[in-house]
Amino acid sequence: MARKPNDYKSNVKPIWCPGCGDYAVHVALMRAFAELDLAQENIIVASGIGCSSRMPGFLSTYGFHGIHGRVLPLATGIKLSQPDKTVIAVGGDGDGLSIGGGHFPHAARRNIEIAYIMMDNSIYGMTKGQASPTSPEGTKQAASPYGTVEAPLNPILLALAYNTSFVARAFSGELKEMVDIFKIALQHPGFAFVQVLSPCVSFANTYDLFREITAPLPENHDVTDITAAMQLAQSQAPLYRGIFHHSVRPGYSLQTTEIQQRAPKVTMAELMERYER
Amino acid sequence: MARKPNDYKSNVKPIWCPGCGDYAVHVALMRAFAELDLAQENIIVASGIGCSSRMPGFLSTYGFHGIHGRVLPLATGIKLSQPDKTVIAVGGDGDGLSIGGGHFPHAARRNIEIAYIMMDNSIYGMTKGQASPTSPEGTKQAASPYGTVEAPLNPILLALAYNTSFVARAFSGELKEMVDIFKIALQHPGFAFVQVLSPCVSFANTYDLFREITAPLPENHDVTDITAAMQLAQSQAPLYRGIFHHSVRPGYSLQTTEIQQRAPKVTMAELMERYER
Amino acid sequence: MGINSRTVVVRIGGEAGEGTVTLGEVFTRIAARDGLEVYTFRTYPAEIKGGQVLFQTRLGIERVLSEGDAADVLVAMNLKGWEENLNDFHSQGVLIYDPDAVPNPETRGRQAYPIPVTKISKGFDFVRGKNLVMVGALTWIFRLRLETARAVVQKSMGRHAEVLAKNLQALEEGFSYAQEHFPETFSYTLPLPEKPAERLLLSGAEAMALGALEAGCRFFAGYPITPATTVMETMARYLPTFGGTLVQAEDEIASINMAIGASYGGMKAMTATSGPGLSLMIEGLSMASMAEIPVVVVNVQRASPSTGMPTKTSQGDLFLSLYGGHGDGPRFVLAPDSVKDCYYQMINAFSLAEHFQTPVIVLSDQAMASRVETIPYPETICGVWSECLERILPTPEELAQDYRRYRVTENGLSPMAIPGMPGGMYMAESLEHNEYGHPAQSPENHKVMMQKRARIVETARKHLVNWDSSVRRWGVANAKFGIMGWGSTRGAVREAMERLAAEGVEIEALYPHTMLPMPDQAVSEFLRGKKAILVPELNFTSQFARVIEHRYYKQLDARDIHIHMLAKEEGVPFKIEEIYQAARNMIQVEGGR
Amino acid sequence: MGINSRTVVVRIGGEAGEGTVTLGEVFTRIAARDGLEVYTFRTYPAEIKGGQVLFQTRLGIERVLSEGDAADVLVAMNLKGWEENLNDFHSQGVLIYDPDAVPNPETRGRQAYPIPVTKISKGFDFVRGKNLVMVGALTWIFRLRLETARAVVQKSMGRHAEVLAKNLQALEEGFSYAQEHFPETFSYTLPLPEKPAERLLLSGAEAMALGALEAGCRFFAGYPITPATTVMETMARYLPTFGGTLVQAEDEIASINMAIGASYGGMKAMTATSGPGLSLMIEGLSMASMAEIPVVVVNVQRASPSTGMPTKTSQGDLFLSLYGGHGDGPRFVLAPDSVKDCYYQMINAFSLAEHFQTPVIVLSDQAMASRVETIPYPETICGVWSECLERILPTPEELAQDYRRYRVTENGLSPMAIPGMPGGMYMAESLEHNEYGHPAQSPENHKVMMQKRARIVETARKHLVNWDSSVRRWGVANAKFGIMGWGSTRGAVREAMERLAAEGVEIEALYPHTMLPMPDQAVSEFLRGKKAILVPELNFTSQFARVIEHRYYKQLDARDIHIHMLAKEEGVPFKIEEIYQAARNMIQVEGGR
Ligand SMILES: Cc1ncc(C[n+]2csc(CCOP(=O)(O)OP(=O)(O)O)c2C)c(N)n1
Ligand SMILES: Cc1ncc(C[n+]2csc(CCOP(=O)(O)OP(=O)(O)O)c2C)c(N)n1
Ligand code: SF4
Ligand code: SF4
Ligand SMILES: [Mg+2]
Ligand SMILES: [Mg+2]
Repeated sequence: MARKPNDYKSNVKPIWCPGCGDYAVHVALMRAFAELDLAQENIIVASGIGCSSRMPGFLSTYGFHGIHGRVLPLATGIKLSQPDKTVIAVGGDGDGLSIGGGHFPHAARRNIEIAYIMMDNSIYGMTKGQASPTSPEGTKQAASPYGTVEAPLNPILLALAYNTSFVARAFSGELKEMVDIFKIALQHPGFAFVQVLSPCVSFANTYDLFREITAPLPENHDVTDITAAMQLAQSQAPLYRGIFHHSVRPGYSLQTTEIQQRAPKVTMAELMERYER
Repeated sequence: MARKPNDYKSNVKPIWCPGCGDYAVHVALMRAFAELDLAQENIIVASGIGCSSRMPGFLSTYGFHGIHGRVLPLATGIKLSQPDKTVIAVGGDGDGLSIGGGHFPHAARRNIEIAYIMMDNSIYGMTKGQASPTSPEGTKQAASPYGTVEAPLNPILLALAYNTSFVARAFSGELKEMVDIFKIALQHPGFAFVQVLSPCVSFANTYDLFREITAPLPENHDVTDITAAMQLAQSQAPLYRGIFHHSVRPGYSLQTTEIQQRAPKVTMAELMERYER
Repeated sequence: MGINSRTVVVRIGGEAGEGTVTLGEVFTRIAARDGLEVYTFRTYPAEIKGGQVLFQTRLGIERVLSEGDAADVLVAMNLKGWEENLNDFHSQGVLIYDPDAVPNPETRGRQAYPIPVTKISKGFDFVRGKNLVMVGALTWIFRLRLETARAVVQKSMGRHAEVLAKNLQALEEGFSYAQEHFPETFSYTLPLPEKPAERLLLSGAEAMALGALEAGCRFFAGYPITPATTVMETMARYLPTFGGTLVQAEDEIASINMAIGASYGGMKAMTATSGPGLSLMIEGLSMASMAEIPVVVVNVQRASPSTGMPTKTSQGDLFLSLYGGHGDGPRFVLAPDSVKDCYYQMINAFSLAEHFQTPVIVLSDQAMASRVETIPYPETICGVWSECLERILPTPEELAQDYRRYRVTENGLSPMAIPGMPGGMYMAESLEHNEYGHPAQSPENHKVMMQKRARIVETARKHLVNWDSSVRRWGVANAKFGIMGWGSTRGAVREAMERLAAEGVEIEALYPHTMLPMPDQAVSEFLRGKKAILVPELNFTSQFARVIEHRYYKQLDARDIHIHMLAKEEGVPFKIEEIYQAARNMIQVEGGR
Repeated sequence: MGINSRTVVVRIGGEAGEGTVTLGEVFTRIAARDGLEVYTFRTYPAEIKGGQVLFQTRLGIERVLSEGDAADVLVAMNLKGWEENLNDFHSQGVLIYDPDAVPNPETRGRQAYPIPVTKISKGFDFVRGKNLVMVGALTWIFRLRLETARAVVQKSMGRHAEVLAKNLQALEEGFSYAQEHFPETFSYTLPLPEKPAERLLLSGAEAMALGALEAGCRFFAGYPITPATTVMETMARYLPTFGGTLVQAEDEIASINMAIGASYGGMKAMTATSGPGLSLMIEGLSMASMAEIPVVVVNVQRASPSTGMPTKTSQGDLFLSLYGGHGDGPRFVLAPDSVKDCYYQMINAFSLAEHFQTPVIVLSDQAMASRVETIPYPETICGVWSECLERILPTPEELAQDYRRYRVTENGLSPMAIPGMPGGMYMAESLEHNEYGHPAQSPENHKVMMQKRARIVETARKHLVNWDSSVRRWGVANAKFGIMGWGSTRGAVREAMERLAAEGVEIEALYPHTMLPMPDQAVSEFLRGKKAILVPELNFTSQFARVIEHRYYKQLDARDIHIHMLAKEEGVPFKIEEIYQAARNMIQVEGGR
């Protein structure tokens, strides 16, 4: 029963601008699903709010279009209730690093078994172009007419510092590579973070820039070497694509299941007895 | 007009448990103030909620005991309204890394000129002992009777990944060193982060442990070398004390002041004219 | 016999760091084991550890309804414990004290039992054990069984063999000393039953956790906050034993979103918090309303606004619970009125949440959550106190063709698919959406969907008419004077009413358990024929009284029923006396008697 | 002359990606420059860019009060723009259209002006310029000045010289084409004034920003959210020119905490958000109440619950604004009722916040924030519409000895020291505290401090009685029938009332601007002698009507005044017709006429 990418497409037409980087992510996701031959009913895609967060609506899987910045706790709850399903969290750089930035370290340290795909366009697309945490210093937009003065955050470096067990960067201009990364991320038995450079053609078109400055990680990069990964993550030119870090430690839902097994079994009646006077 | 440490003490008796690491931070702060000869009215100490966050009440400076986890935005607002004052943010590991963890990267990337002193006791003291984001894996407390399964966060590594311009670790068992670090942090023209290992004697007494495993950073450590700092930050034994990173780039209030100078001066009447039909 | 033959208020004052709370807890447990009913109350000092503390336990031979007012028996472990409680000490009370800490107390004619606990404990080199010495003495004085006391100490302090031995010794030294020096019968002794009835000894917080487990809750995400942490800690211990999962989340926003996620995934899910945390959950609650996801939020109220007084009680979050949300979304609010009711209302909460696919807030408060009560063993649950409703799942036929998650139905309820169900794939949506869950923004669609969601509450309102537990009514049927309240104040109200009844005053009370939707029929019936209603509550602006005024003003005005607000926001529960006086006052003002 | 000689509703329908909004905006600006009054309205398609859009501009010779109902003039740039608006197109209206996009429209007797904008723009190889061709044509048809049109295009599209030249050419081609083909006078032409009165052309969001600047606001922290972002963007441009600071915060929680911090530091500070963001600010607002810190929060309401419909309007956050907070803390809520009023109420907001050291929520909505209106040039501000109150600072004497930040005073206000003031060092405290700001948890202290904070609102209530701007009342004085509303619905109500007046119906309206505290005196006076009151509002549960019922039920019932709720939650503003019909209906039901 081989599934085809289009089997995962919903009948809702994407609202994205023509040329938006998020289309590539949509296609890559569907291809990864098909290549892994996942049943639609066993996939759950959760999101926050933003252009990128509209993703679940364009897929025929289970989905949850939640509130701004809360995709990781939402997806964590979903995974813990359905540990055998493939749970994917998607969202934007604003969603995940600004309002939702507080959840990222905790999803990572729990090592909850979800793939987190951040479509990073270095801008707030949905609200019509304001600087995001990854916008370069000096970004001029209506809300920052004199240019931003904040240093941008580096999502890969953050993920590494958070002890994320799978850390990768993809680019909407490199579809095949993205599919391959997604396939590994979806199968990773822990928290898998993928930053996708997904340009916003309307407010911050970086396609040409990224075509120029991105490059695959050095072939000899050891994905278990955290320090090497941190060093490569700091490089801006070339801006590396590929898998920065990949290691395995027990995931959160696995460990909570183990706790359930370890915990003494009691009935409600026995439990009540403990509280008898 | 030499000021003495006790000049900065309020007449409110600390509510801390006898032996709490926070007493040392209190003393170190007052000594740093005195040695820098700062006028009380020119110091503002803001905090969140927690045992450690009670600090402002025990000082005779200006203070703001805010809400849980929001000390950094609160202190940012304070600094921007009073750029020439010494603004200090204090709080706990729960306050700053759990509920408030989303604000840390942004204060750092703004490089707002405040000193942020995190009294890290690897526990929630105020709420009577629950695991915090820095608690070691396997921590058993009433809320985690089967032991925690989350990997602890490393505040120094986080601060470095966030591009914090001053990053240091002190220990309540090393008072003199802490005073010296505070003095530099208070004078740093940017965001200065100090993690203080400040044991909670009631719920997680780590005094002996830290006396054993902490050590000063290697003398030859280059505080401008981020990668070296990241490597040293990952060491758990020895757990290094001292200044991991120190660099200078323009602070946020400085830059907003520059924007004010750059912005064309207009009167309200002139501004109205722009909107005339 | 004492003044009130059925209950005795025992208050213990001392330094928290010196085991005063343990003293109270162990003594309470011994009394309960020996068959007495108990109801505790304690204060929390400002210091993190140590500081002056007051522990009160009220013992009774029938179920105890409130912590009581003045102390009958005052146990002073230090000078403050004596001085601070003098004003609230029954004139015919009994003082039991450590003469080394409280030299020559002026008891104004009250009986006094000096027990030199410091000296005794020093005597065998175990000063820390002076609290246990006092427990021993109290065991004798109250004529409780030494055997019981030994068993309780063994159970609750039996971690280290050596310390346990010392503690047992302390207990027995105290018992012997008292037995020797005070052989005469004690005026406040309560008769012990032959065979104690089956009872649980529970705090309100524990009762909520047990109720949730009984209801089938299998997911809890929470963030520590006084005074709600005990709910989480109890769930933490037991959830895994039932195959459930507890997450200590990074904050309250994460907590509610995790719970909503788990619920979407098919688990019965909850969180528990207090005021500041509830404020942070408002956005998440609004999403649950919009996406129609069941979720239960326990809110243990504490004195506010802002950080306020975390260890002090209040009922100040009613408005926030009823009205706190951007836009108009469906929601339920429940208010248990006793430790026992905490258990049952949690079961109700899950029934409502699951069946109506709607968030439910359950309002407890600091006093009710932290006090310990003996309560009857819960028996049959479904059909008696609670009704166990379940989530409506789509049928195979519905899944097979054109499944619409948000189908517009007459009663507002649409079957909810669970991930894993083939054919059920849908998107839960926080944007306004059409029947399929696809975003839609036409005026017509918004109108239809707002109406659909509102119908959920109306359907529930109709359903609840048959729920006994949605309201509690007692007292003299159709009396002219009434008391309407909610939540933990009920015990004090009941006792005040007993006093009034004893004096021949006819009065009747109504306590709704579902505050949203209001049991309108029950309230209207109650109001019929009333002349005046006293509304006691622990907040500043009389929130509940205002809700009543607002909701029933036509009836109130048509029949000229007067509302008497009794608002108290001081961080402490009502005294029986306060309710009694206010009721008396109302009756007088209204020309009743 | 058209049907309504004083105003013309011009509606433009087309693809957003094809410059339809620019078309509307530029045309509006030209009309305004030539001295007409304008009032716009637009819809937002679901697509991020592109999608079908409707832009409406109503032109008038006097101040325009609402966006109007049916289109008088329909400009159809594509087929949808024709088809979708047919139902809402005046039977004697005029169609102006692109014959290449809308072939042979069935106008049912309406006049039609085909302008082949596609063809014309293709003609000089600038298809993108077809919207400007239409602007040119409209300029001629409405007999606006070509010179003005040129100036406007120059100003608003003058970034690149080359594109500007093309656009100017498009404008002129359109103008010439229309001049040549449609020389006859146009039935909807409005006479242009000789010398236009001084007017500002502002959106409601811009008016709020300018009002804040005028009030002396020097700090803004905010997080982007539709439809409040424009407030932030306007502040971003101008704050620095006044030495102020704007921070784009990481979220709404940070925004409110930064604003509170800056205010503590002595700056007038604000934030702006919409429903979901307000929900996230509730905890911070509660802190501002407790610590007595001035702060202004603009909430631009949008259709809810949850993410809802971000670009659609609503008045659904009244309950959240009034009651959303754990515990009882002081707060003010203001509701401007027009773009002009947005400006003045922001000045009032800062007066209240600063002087009373209390958070203030100002409620606007999507429709009012994004529409553009011509408004009279603001003149003297203090003493006319607004009163400029300032923060009470401690005197040198107060600072010199025993300064108590939270001194318990009769009016509840305590002088607030600013960091840097020697002697003023105090701790702002979110815990309950004593006069010095030190944490305190005795019942007595809590009671005293709750009362102190509540007195702040009462002091303000007394003060506001003299504020003209705290309420707006108009219509036939003491008429039997009334309309009570709030916020942006006022324009439609005014127009409906004009229609009723023209038909001889006596009716009077009241719009409070301060929703908390309610101007009780003004409301009571208004209610006196009324028989029935219509309460129109854009939410589902009639939130304002319920507030009125609740607050004035005694008066309502005593005088048998009936409340007629008119709730609409569809994401769009009221039509004049809807208000008119509802009023008519009320009058009929009530036996008025
Ligand atoms: C609580 C809350 N605050 C703000 C918003 C408004 N908002 C919607 S999307 C968005 C940012 C979108 O940026 P990003 O996450 O980078 O997604 P993108 O649109 O760029 O894909 C914001 C601020 C909201 N919906 N909810
Ligand atoms: C919104 C909110 N959630 C929860 C709390 C309860 N709370 C108070 S202090 C605290 C944690 C304290 O831990 P930490 O910040 O590490 O400080 P410590 O007491 O250890 O110094 C918590 C969870 C609160 N006050 N407000
Ligand atoms: S605005 Fe940007 S991010 Fe959003 S859909 Fe358009 S191109 Fe994509
Ligand atoms: S509980 Fe721990 S952190 Fe808090 S005061 Fe006591 S020792 Fe210090
Ligand atoms: Mg983005
Ligand atoms: Mg801590």
